[in-house]
Amino acid sequence: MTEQTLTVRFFARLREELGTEQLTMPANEEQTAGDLLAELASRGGPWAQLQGSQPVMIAINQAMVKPAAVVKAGDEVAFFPPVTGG
Amino acid sequence: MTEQTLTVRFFARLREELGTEQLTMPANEEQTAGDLLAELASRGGPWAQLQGSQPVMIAINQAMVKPAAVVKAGDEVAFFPPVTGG
Amino acid sequence: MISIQTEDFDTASEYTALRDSGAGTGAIATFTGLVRDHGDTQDVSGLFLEHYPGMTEQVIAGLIEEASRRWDVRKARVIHRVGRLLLREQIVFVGVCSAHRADAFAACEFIMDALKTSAPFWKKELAEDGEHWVEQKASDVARGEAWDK
Amino acid sequence: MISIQTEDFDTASEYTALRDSGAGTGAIATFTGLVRDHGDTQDVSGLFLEHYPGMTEQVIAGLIEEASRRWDVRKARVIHRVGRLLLREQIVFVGVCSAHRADAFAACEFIMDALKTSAPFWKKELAEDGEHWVEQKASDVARGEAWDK
Repeated sequence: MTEQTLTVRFFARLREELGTEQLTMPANEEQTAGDLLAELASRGGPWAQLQGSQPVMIAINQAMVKPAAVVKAGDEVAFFPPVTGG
Repeated sequence: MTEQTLTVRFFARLREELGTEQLTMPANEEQTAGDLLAELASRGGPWAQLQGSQPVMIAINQAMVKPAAVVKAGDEVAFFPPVTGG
Repeated sequence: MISIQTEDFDTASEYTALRDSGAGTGAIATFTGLVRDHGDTQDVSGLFLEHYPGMTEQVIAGLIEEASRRWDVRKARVIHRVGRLLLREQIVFVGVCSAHRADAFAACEFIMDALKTSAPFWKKELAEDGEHWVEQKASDVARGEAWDK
Repeated sequence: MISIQTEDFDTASEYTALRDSGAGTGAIATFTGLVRDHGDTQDVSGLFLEHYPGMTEQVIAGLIEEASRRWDVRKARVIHRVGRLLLREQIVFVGVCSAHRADAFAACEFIMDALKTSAPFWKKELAEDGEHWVEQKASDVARGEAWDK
Protein backbone atom coordinates (compact mmCIF):
# COMPACT_ATOMS: atom_id res chain seq x y z
CA MET A 1 0.00 0.00 0.00
CA THR A 2 1.43 3.38 -1.09
CA GLU A 3 1.33 6.10 1.50
CA GLN A 4 -1.06 8.88 0.49
CA THR A 5 0.56 12.30 0.78
CA LEU A 6 0.10 15.90 -0.24
CA THR A 7 2.53 18.72 -0.83
CA VAL A 8 2.36 21.92 1.21
CA ARG A 9 4.08 25.10 0.02
CA PHE A 10 4.69 28.44 1.73
CA PHE A 11 5.45 31.81 0.16
CA ALA A 12 6.81 35.22 1.07
CA ARG A 13 6.70 36.20 4.76
CA LEU A 14 5.33 32.78 5.79
CA ARG A 15 8.09 30.95 3.91
CA GLU A 16 10.70 33.06 5.66
CA GLU A 17 9.23 32.97 9.16
CA LEU A 18 8.53 29.24 9.07
CA GLY A 19 11.94 28.58 7.50
CA THR A 20 10.10 26.20 5.21
CA GLU A 21 9.45 26.36 1.49
CA GLN A 22 7.79 23.02 1.01
CA LEU A 23 6.87 19.91 2.99
CA THR A 24 5.09 16.63 2.49
CA MET A 25 2.22 15.64 4.79
CA PRO A 26 0.08 12.53 5.04
CA ALA A 27 -3.28 12.95 3.32
CA ASN A 28 -6.21 12.06 5.56
CA GLU A 29 -9.79 11.33 4.49
CA GLU A 30 -12.24 14.25 4.54
CA GLN A 31 -9.64 16.79 5.41
CA THR A 32 -10.09 20.50 4.62
CA ALA A 33 -7.46 23.15 3.98
CA GLY A 34 -8.51 24.65 7.31
CA ASP A 35 -7.81 21.31 9.07
CA LEU A 36 -4.33 21.26 7.55
CA LEU A 37 -3.74 24.81 8.72
CA ALA A 38 -4.83 23.88 12.29
CA GLU A 39 -2.58 20.82 12.28
CA LEU A 40 0.42 22.90 11.20
CA ALA A 41 -0.40 25.67 13.70
CA SER A 42 -0.35 23.11 16.52
CA ARG A 43 3.38 22.69 15.96
CA GLY A 44 3.72 25.92 17.98
CA GLY A 45 6.46 28.55 17.69
CA PRO A 46 6.30 30.47 14.43
CA TRP A 47 3.76 27.92 13.14
CA ALA A 48 1.12 29.26 15.54
CA GLN A 49 0.74 32.34 13.33
CA LEU A 50 -1.07 30.16 10.77
CA GLN A 51 -4.08 30.55 13.03
CA GLY A 52 -3.13 33.97 14.36
CA SER A 53 -4.52 37.42 13.69
CA GLN A 54 -2.85 37.82 10.30
CA PRO A 55 -4.88 36.48 7.38
CA VAL A 56 -3.53 33.40 5.58
CA MET A 57 -4.58 32.82 1.96
CA ILE A 58 -4.93 29.29 0.63
CA ALA A 59 -4.57 27.77 -2.83
CA ILE A 60 -5.20 24.16 -3.80
CA ASN A 61 -3.54 23.07 -7.04
CA GLN A 62 -2.81 26.73 -7.78
CA ALA A 63 -6.38 28.01 -7.46
CA MET A 64 -7.46 30.22 -4.57
CA VAL A 65 -9.88 28.48 -2.13
CA LYS A 66 -11.64 29.03 1.22
CA PRO A 67 -10.55 27.10 4.35
CA ALA A 68 -13.55 24.77 3.93
CA ALA A 69 -12.18 23.39 0.64
CA VAL A 70 -11.37 19.66 0.78
CA VAL A 71 -7.77 18.54 0.18
CA LYS A 72 -6.96 15.14 -1.30
CA ALA A 73 -3.89 12.97 -1.71
CA GLY A 74 -1.65 14.32 -4.47
CA ASP A 75 -2.86 17.89 -4.04
CA GLU A 76 -0.51 20.86 -3.91
CA VAL A 77 -1.69 23.08 -1.08
CA ALA A 78 -0.18 26.54 -0.65
CA PHE A 79 -0.39 28.98 2.25
CA PHE A 80 0.66 32.60 1.83
CA PRO A 81 0.01 36.17 3.02
CA PRO A 82 -2.38 38.48 1.11
CA VAL A 83 -0.82 39.29 -2.25
CA THR A 84 0.92 42.61 -2.94
CA GLY A 85 2.01 42.62 -6.58
CA GLY A 86 1.45 45.13 -9.34
CA MET B 1 -16.59 107.34 -34.78
CA THR B 2 -15.20 103.86 -35.46
CA GLU B 3 -17.78 101.31 -36.49
CA GLN B 4 -18.21 98.67 -33.82
CA THR B 5 -18.02 95.17 -35.28
CA LEU B 6 -17.57 91.57 -34.29
CA THR B 7 -16.17 88.56 -36.13
CA VAL B 8 -18.31 85.49 -36.77
CA ARG B 9 -16.71 82.15 -37.66
CA PHE B 10 -18.19 78.88 -38.86
CA PHE B 11 -16.69 75.41 -38.72
CA ALA B 12 -17.12 71.95 -40.21
CA ARG B 13 -20.53 71.14 -41.74
CA LEU B 14 -21.84 74.68 -41.10
CA ARG B 15 -18.80 76.24 -42.78
CA GLU B 16 -19.35 74.05 -45.81
CA GLU B 17 -23.11 74.41 -46.07
CA LEU B 18 -23.09 78.17 -45.54
CA GLY B 19 -20.12 78.53 -47.89
CA THR B 20 -18.72 80.94 -45.33
CA GLU B 21 -15.71 80.63 -43.08
CA GLN B 22 -15.80 84.05 -41.49
CA LEU B 23 -17.74 87.30 -41.67
CA THR B 24 -17.86 90.68 -39.97
CA MET B 25 -21.11 91.94 -38.47
CA PRO B 26 -22.06 95.19 -36.75
CA ALA B 27 -22.06 94.87 -32.98
CA ASN B 28 -25.30 96.07 -31.38
CA GLU B 29 -25.86 96.94 -27.73
CA GLU B 30 -27.23 94.21 -25.47
CA GLN B 31 -27.02 91.56 -28.11
CA THR B 32 -26.76 87.85 -27.21
CA ALA B 33 -25.21 85.00 -29.18
CA GLY B 34 -28.76 83.72 -29.70
CA ASP B 35 -29.79 87.09 -31.21
CA LEU B 36 -26.89 86.85 -33.67
CA LEU B 37 -27.91 83.33 -34.57
CA ALA B 38 -31.50 84.49 -35.24
CA GLU B 39 -30.30 87.40 -37.34
CA LEU B 40 -28.14 85.09 -39.46
CA ALA B 41 -30.92 82.49 -39.74
CA SER B 42 -33.25 85.18 -41.14
CA ARG B 43 -31.07 85.33 -44.26
CA GLY B 44 -32.92 82.19 -45.33
CA GLY B 45 -31.65 79.42 -47.59
CA PRO B 46 -28.94 77.34 -45.90
CA TRP B 47 -28.74 79.97 -43.14
CA ALA B 48 -32.17 78.93 -41.83
CA GLN B 49 -30.56 75.77 -40.38
CA LEU B 50 -28.93 77.95 -37.70
CA GLN B 51 -32.32 77.85 -36.00
CA GLY B 52 -33.30 74.43 -37.32
CA SER B 53 -33.58 71.05 -35.66
CA GLN B 54 -29.83 70.40 -35.63
CA PRO B 55 -28.04 71.71 -32.56
CA VAL B 56 -25.63 74.60 -33.05
CA MET B 57 -22.83 75.10 -30.54
CA ILE B 58 -21.56 78.59 -29.75
CA ALA B 59 -18.20 79.92 -28.59
CA ILE B 60 -17.36 83.52 -27.71
CA ASN B 61 -13.66 84.34 -27.77
CA GLN B 62 -12.91 80.62 -27.96
CA ALA B 63 -14.88 79.58 -24.88
CA MET B 64 -18.10 77.58 -25.14
CA VAL B 65 -21.23 79.58 -24.12
CA LYS B 66 -25.03 79.30 -24.02
CA PRO B 67 -27.22 81.30 -26.46
CA ALA B 68 -28.02 83.79 -23.67
CA ALA B 69 -24.36 84.93 -23.48
CA VAL B 70 -23.86 88.60 -24.40
CA VAL B 71 -21.64 89.46 -27.37
CA LYS B 72 -19.73 92.75 -27.55
CA ALA B 73 -17.83 94.67 -30.20
CA GLY B 74 -14.48 93.04 -30.92
CA ASP B 75 -15.65 89.59 -29.90
CA GLU B 76 -14.94 86.48 -31.96
CA VAL B 77 -18.16 84.48 -32.08
CA ALA B 78 -18.10 80.96 -33.53
CA PHE B 79 -20.96 78.68 -34.54
CA PHE B 80 -20.38 74.98 -35.16
CA PRO B 81 -21.96 71.52 -34.99
CA PRO B 82 -21.47 69.29 -31.92
CA VAL B 83 -17.83 68.22 -31.78
CA THR B 84 -16.67 64.76 -32.89
CA GLY B 85 -12.94 64.53 -32.25
CA GLY B 86 -10.95 61.92 -30.42
CA MET C 1 1.73 69.63 -22.87
CA ILE C 2 -0.65 69.80 -25.81
CA SER C 3 0.03 69.30 -29.49
CA ILE C 4 -2.38 69.66 -32.37
CA GLN C 5 -0.60 68.46 -35.48
CA THR C 6 -0.97 66.93 -38.91
CA GLU C 7 2.05 64.62 -38.45
CA ASP C 8 1.87 61.22 -36.82
CA PHE C 9 3.24 60.81 -33.29
CA ASP C 10 5.51 58.31 -31.60
CA THR C 11 3.97 56.82 -28.47
CA ALA C 12 7.37 55.40 -27.42
CA SER C 13 8.99 58.80 -26.99
CA GLU C 14 5.81 60.13 -25.32
CA TYR C 15 5.97 57.27 -22.82
CA THR C 16 9.63 57.96 -22.12
CA ALA C 17 8.88 61.62 -21.42
CA LEU C 18 5.95 60.72 -19.13
CA ARG C 19 8.09 58.23 -17.22
CA ASP C 20 10.70 60.91 -16.61
CA SER C 21 8.36 62.93 -14.39
CA GLY C 22 10.51 63.21 -11.30
CA ALA C 23 10.08 61.86 -7.81
CA GLY C 24 7.05 59.93 -6.66
CA THR C 25 5.95 58.63 -10.06
CA GLY C 26 4.38 55.21 -9.77
CA ALA C 27 1.79 54.88 -12.50
CA ILE C 28 1.47 55.78 -16.17
CA ALA C 29 -1.82 55.36 -18.02
CA THR C 30 -2.01 55.98 -21.75
CA PHE C 31 -4.74 55.92 -24.35
CA THR C 32 -4.31 55.92 -28.10
CA GLY C 33 -7.19 56.24 -30.54
CA LEU C 34 -6.85 54.82 -34.05
CA VAL C 35 -8.93 55.26 -37.20
CA ARG C 36 -11.04 52.12 -37.19
CA ASP C 37 -11.11 50.30 -40.49
CA HIS C 38 -14.86 50.23 -40.60
CA GLY C 39 -16.52 53.43 -39.53
CA ASP C 40 -20.14 54.46 -39.26
CA THR C 41 -20.58 53.59 -42.93
CA GLN C 42 -18.97 51.06 -45.25
CA ASP C 43 -16.24 51.83 -47.79
CA VAL C 44 -14.66 54.53 -45.66
CA SER C 45 -11.11 55.09 -46.87
CA GLY C 46 -10.07 57.64 -44.28
CA LEU C 47 -10.95 60.70 -42.22
CA PHE C 48 -10.52 64.41 -42.49
CA LEU C 49 -10.24 66.21 -39.15
CA GLU C 50 -10.99 69.91 -38.84
CA HIS C 51 -10.42 71.94 -35.68
CA TYR C 52 -10.73 75.45 -34.26
CA PRO C 53 -7.11 76.56 -33.80
CA GLY C 54 -6.50 78.31 -30.51
CA MET C 55 -9.76 77.27 -28.89
CA THR C 56 -8.76 73.60 -29.11
CA GLU C 57 -5.59 74.17 -27.10
CA GLN C 58 -7.46 76.30 -24.53
CA VAL C 59 -10.16 73.69 -24.01
CA ILE C 60 -7.67 70.86 -23.60
CA ALA C 61 -5.51 72.93 -21.22
CA GLY C 62 -8.66 73.48 -19.16
CA LEU C 63 -9.36 69.73 -19.09
CA ILE C 64 -5.82 68.99 -17.91
CA GLU C 65 -6.19 71.66 -15.20
CA GLU C 66 -9.47 70.14 -14.06
CA ALA C 67 -7.97 66.65 -14.02
CA SER C 68 -5.05 67.99 -11.95
CA ARG C 69 -7.47 69.46 -9.40
CA ARG C 70 -9.41 66.21 -9.11
CA TRP C 71 -6.56 63.69 -9.12
CA ASP C 72 -2.82 63.42 -8.53
CA VAL C 73 -1.37 64.30 -11.94
CA ARG C 74 2.42 64.60 -12.21
CA LYS C 75 2.42 65.09 -15.96
CA ALA C 76 -0.20 64.95 -18.69
CA ARG C 77 0.26 64.85 -22.43
CA VAL C 78 -2.35 65.24 -25.17
CA ILE C 79 -1.69 64.93 -28.89
CA HIS C 80 -4.48 65.23 -31.43
CA ARG C 81 -3.98 65.00 -35.15
CA VAL C 82 -5.89 67.02 -37.73
CA GLY C 83 -6.11 66.89 -41.51
CA ARG C 84 -6.34 63.77 -43.62
CA LEU C 85 -5.88 60.41 -41.89
CA LEU C 86 -5.90 56.93 -43.37
CA LEU C 87 -7.49 53.83 -41.86
CA ARG C 88 -5.57 52.43 -38.86
CA GLU C 89 -3.60 55.64 -38.37
CA GLN C 90 -3.21 57.10 -34.89
CA ILE C 91 -5.58 60.03 -34.15
CA VAL C 92 -5.21 60.88 -30.50
CA PHE C 93 -2.90 60.20 -27.56
CA VAL C 94 -3.59 60.93 -23.89
CA GLY C 95 -0.96 60.01 -21.32
CA VAL C 96 -1.01 60.68 -17.59
CA CYS C 97 1.69 60.09 -15.04
CA SER C 98 0.73 59.91 -11.36
CA ALA C 99 1.85 58.62 -7.99
CA HIS C 100 -1.03 56.12 -7.94
CA ARG C 101 -2.73 53.94 -10.51
CA ALA C 102 -6.33 54.94 -9.68
CA ASP C 103 -5.45 58.58 -10.32
CA ALA C 104 -3.59 57.81 -13.53
CA PHE C 105 -6.52 55.81 -14.92
CA ALA C 106 -9.18 58.32 -13.85
CA ALA C 107 -7.35 61.40 -15.13
CA CYS C 108 -6.51 59.75 -18.45
CA GLU C 109 -10.05 58.53 -19.05
CA PHE C 110 -11.58 61.83 -17.91
CA ILE C 111 -9.41 63.89 -20.29
CA MET C 112 -10.22 61.55 -23.17
CA ASP C 113 -13.97 61.49 -22.47
CA ALA C 114 -14.20 65.25 -21.95
CA LEU C 115 -12.13 65.95 -25.06
CA LYS C 116 -14.66 64.04 -27.15
CA THR C 117 -17.52 66.32 -26.12
CA SER C 118 -15.85 69.68 -25.53
CA ALA C 119 -12.77 70.07 -27.73
CA PRO C 120 -13.61 71.64 -31.11
CA PHE C 121 -12.65 68.89 -33.53
CA TRP C 122 -14.88 67.61 -36.31
CA LYS C 123 -14.46 64.39 -38.24
CA LYS C 124 -15.47 63.85 -41.82
CA GLU C 125 -15.48 60.35 -43.24
CA LEU C 126 -14.05 59.99 -46.71
CA ALA C 127 -15.83 57.23 -48.63
CA GLU C 128 -16.03 56.10 -52.23
CA ASP C 129 -19.46 57.69 -52.62
CA GLY C 130 -18.32 61.01 -51.18
CA GLU C 131 -17.61 62.64 -47.85
CA HIS C 132 -19.84 63.07 -44.87
CA TRP C 133 -19.52 64.67 -41.47
CA VAL C 134 -19.67 62.31 -38.49
CA GLU C 135 -22.54 62.97 -36.07
CA GLN C 136 -21.93 63.24 -32.34
CA LYS C 137 -22.74 60.03 -30.48
CA ALA C 138 -25.20 60.10 -27.59
CA SER C 139 -22.97 57.59 -25.79
CA ASP C 140 -20.06 60.05 -25.92
CA VAL C 141 -22.24 62.81 -24.46
CA ALA C 142 -23.40 60.46 -21.68
CA ARG C 143 -19.81 59.46 -20.86
CA GLY C 144 -18.76 63.09 -20.74
CA GLU C 145 -21.60 63.99 -18.41
CA ALA C 146 -20.97 61.02 -16.11
CA TRP C 147 -17.80 62.73 -14.83
CA ASP C 148 -19.87 65.64 -13.48
CA LYS C 149 -21.74 63.40 -11.04
CA MET D 1 -0.21 36.90 -23.67
CA ILE D 2 1.34 36.77 -20.22
CA SER D 3 4.98 37.09 -19.22
CA ILE D 4 6.46 36.79 -15.75
CA GLN D 5 10.09 37.73 -16.01
CA THR D 6 13.09 39.16 -14.20
CA GLU D 7 14.18 41.27 -17.22
CA ASP D 8 12.86 44.74 -17.93
CA PHE D 9 10.33 45.19 -20.73
CA ASP D 10 9.98 47.62 -23.63
CA THR D 11 6.58 49.32 -23.71
CA ALA D 12 7.25 50.56 -27.26
CA SER D 13 7.36 47.08 -28.77
CA GLU D 14 4.38 46.03 -26.63
CA TYR D 15 2.38 48.97 -27.99
CA THR D 16 3.35 48.09 -31.55
CA ALA D 17 2.16 44.51 -31.04
CA LEU D 18 -1.14 45.67 -29.50
CA ARG D 19 -1.73 48.09 -32.36
CA ASP D 20 -1.29 45.29 -34.87
CA SER D 21 -4.43 43.53 -33.67
CA GLY D 22 -6.28 43.24 -36.97
CA ALA D 23 -9.50 44.75 -38.20
CA GLY D 24 -11.74 46.92 -36.07
CA THR D 25 -9.12 48.13 -33.63
CA GLY D 26 -9.84 51.66 -32.48
CA ALA D 27 -8.54 52.02 -28.96
CA ILE D 28 -5.46 51.01 -27.01
CA ALA D 29 -5.23 51.56 -23.26
CA THR D 30 -2.03 50.81 -21.40
CA PHE D 31 -0.91 50.95 -17.81
CA THR D 32 2.65 50.77 -16.51
CA GLY D 33 3.54 50.54 -12.84
CA LEU D 34 6.91 51.79 -11.63
CA VAL D 35 8.79 51.37 -8.35
CA ARG D 36 8.05 54.64 -6.59
CA ASP D 37 11.08 56.34 -5.13
CA HIS D 38 9.53 56.67 -1.72
CA GLY D 39 7.63 53.63 -0.55
CA ASP D 40 5.72 52.87 2.62
CA THR D 41 8.87 53.59 4.58
CA GLN D 42 11.81 55.93 4.07
CA ASP D 43 15.22 54.91 2.77
CA VAL D 44 13.89 52.19 0.53
CA SER D 45 16.50 51.35 -2.10
CA GLY D 46 14.48 48.84 -4.07
CA LEU D 47 12.06 45.92 -4.05
CA PHE D 48 12.23 42.18 -4.17
CA LEU D 49 9.27 40.50 -5.84
CA GLU D 50 8.43 36.87 -5.15
CA HIS D 51 5.71 34.93 -6.99
CA TYR D 52 4.09 31.52 -7.17
CA PRO D 53 5.22 30.16 -10.56
CA GLY D 54 2.43 28.49 -12.49
CA MET D 55 -0.39 29.82 -10.35
CA THR D 56 0.47 33.40 -11.32
CA GLU D 57 0.06 32.71 -15.03
CA GLN D 58 -3.20 30.80 -14.41
CA VAL D 59 -4.71 33.60 -12.34
CA ILE D 60 -3.80 36.28 -14.89
CA ALA D 61 -5.10 34.15 -17.78
CA GLY D 62 -8.38 33.89 -15.87
CA LEU D 63 -8.52 37.68 -15.44
CA ILE D 64 -7.96 38.22 -19.17
CA GLU D 65 -10.70 35.69 -19.93
CA GLU D 66 -13.09 37.46 -17.57
CA ALA D 67 -12.24 40.86 -19.09
CA SER D 68 -12.89 39.40 -22.56
CA ARG D 69 -16.32 38.19 -21.47
CA ARG D 70 -17.25 41.57 -20.00
CA TRP D 71 -15.81 43.91 -22.65
CA ASP D 72 -14.66 43.96 -26.26
CA VAL D 73 -11.02 42.86 -26.00
CA ARG D 74 -9.11 42.29 -29.27
CA LYS D 75 -5.79 41.66 -27.58
CA ALA D 76 -4.51 41.85 -24.01
CA ARG D 77 -0.96 41.78 -22.76
CA VAL D 78 0.30 41.46 -19.19
CA ILE D 79 3.93 41.57 -18.13
CA HIS D 80 4.96 41.37 -14.48
CA ARG D 81 8.52 41.42 -13.28
CA VAL D 82 9.88 39.45 -10.34
CA GLY D 83 13.15 39.44 -8.44
CA ARG D 84 15.12 42.49 -7.43
CA LEU D 85 14.01 45.88 -8.75
CA LEU D 86 15.54 49.30 -8.22
CA LEU D 87 13.69 52.55 -7.60
CA ARG D 88 11.94 53.91 -10.73
CA GLU D 89 12.17 50.61 -12.57
CA GLN D 90 9.13 49.25 -14.42
CA ILE D 91 7.24 46.53 -12.52
CA VAL D 92 4.09 45.77 -14.45
CA PHE D 93 2.51 46.42 -17.84
CA VAL D 94 -1.11 45.88 -18.83
CA GLY D 95 -2.19 46.73 -22.38
CA VAL D 96 -5.59 46.22 -23.96
CA CYS D 97 -6.64 46.74 -27.55
CA SER D 98 -10.34 47.11 -28.32
CA ALA D 99 -12.78 48.48 -30.89
CA HIS D 100 -13.94 51.15 -28.43
CA ARG D 101 -12.27 53.34 -25.85
CA ALA D 102 -14.65 52.60 -22.97
CA ASP D 103 -13.93 48.88 -23.31
CA ALA D 104 -10.18 49.41 -23.59
CA PHE D 105 -10.10 51.53 -20.41
CA ALA D 106 -12.40 49.25 -18.41
CA ALA D 107 -10.65 46.00 -19.36
CA CYS D 108 -7.19 47.46 -18.70
CA GLU D 109 -8.15 48.88 -15.30
CA PHE D 110 -10.05 45.73 -14.32
CA ILE D 111 -7.09 43.45 -15.11
CA MET D 112 -4.73 45.73 -13.20
CA ASP D 113 -7.01 46.06 -10.15
CA ALA D 114 -7.82 42.34 -10.02
CA LEU D 115 -4.17 41.40 -10.46
CA LYS D 116 -3.30 43.39 -7.34
CA THR D 117 -5.63 41.36 -5.14
CA SER D 118 -5.62 37.91 -6.74
CA ALA D 119 -2.32 37.24 -8.51
CA PRO D 120 0.24 35.61 -6.18
CA PHE D 121 3.00 38.21 -6.08
CA TRP D 122 4.59 39.52 -2.90
CA LYS D 123 6.71 42.63 -2.54
CA LYS D 124 9.49 43.10 -0.06
CA GLU D 125 10.98 46.53 0.44
CA LEU D 126 14.75 46.68 0.68
CA ALA D 127 15.85 49.46 3.03
CA GLU D 128 19.04 50.47 4.78
CA ASP D 129 17.75 49.11 8.08
CA GLY D 130 16.77 45.78 6.55
CA GLU D 131 14.01 44.21 4.51
CA HIS D 132 10.33 44.08 5.18
CA TRP D 133 7.32 42.58 3.44
CA VAL D 134 4.74 45.04 2.14
CA GLU D 135 1.27 44.69 3.65
CA GLN D 136 -1.80 44.50 1.42
CA LYS D 137 -3.63 47.82 1.19
CA ALA D 138 -7.30 48.02 2.11
CA SER D 139 -7.78 50.44 -0.81
CA ASP D 140 -6.54 47.78 -3.24
CA VAL D 141 -8.98 45.23 -1.82
CA ALA D 142 -11.82 47.75 -2.13
CA ARG D 143 -10.91 48.54 -5.74
CA GLY D 144 -10.79 44.84 -6.60
CA GLU D 145 -14.18 44.22 -5.03
CA ALA D 146 -15.76 47.23 -6.76
CA TRP D 147 -15.61 45.35 -10.08
CA ASP D 148 -17.94 42.65 -8.70
CA LYS D 149 -20.78 45.10 -8.21
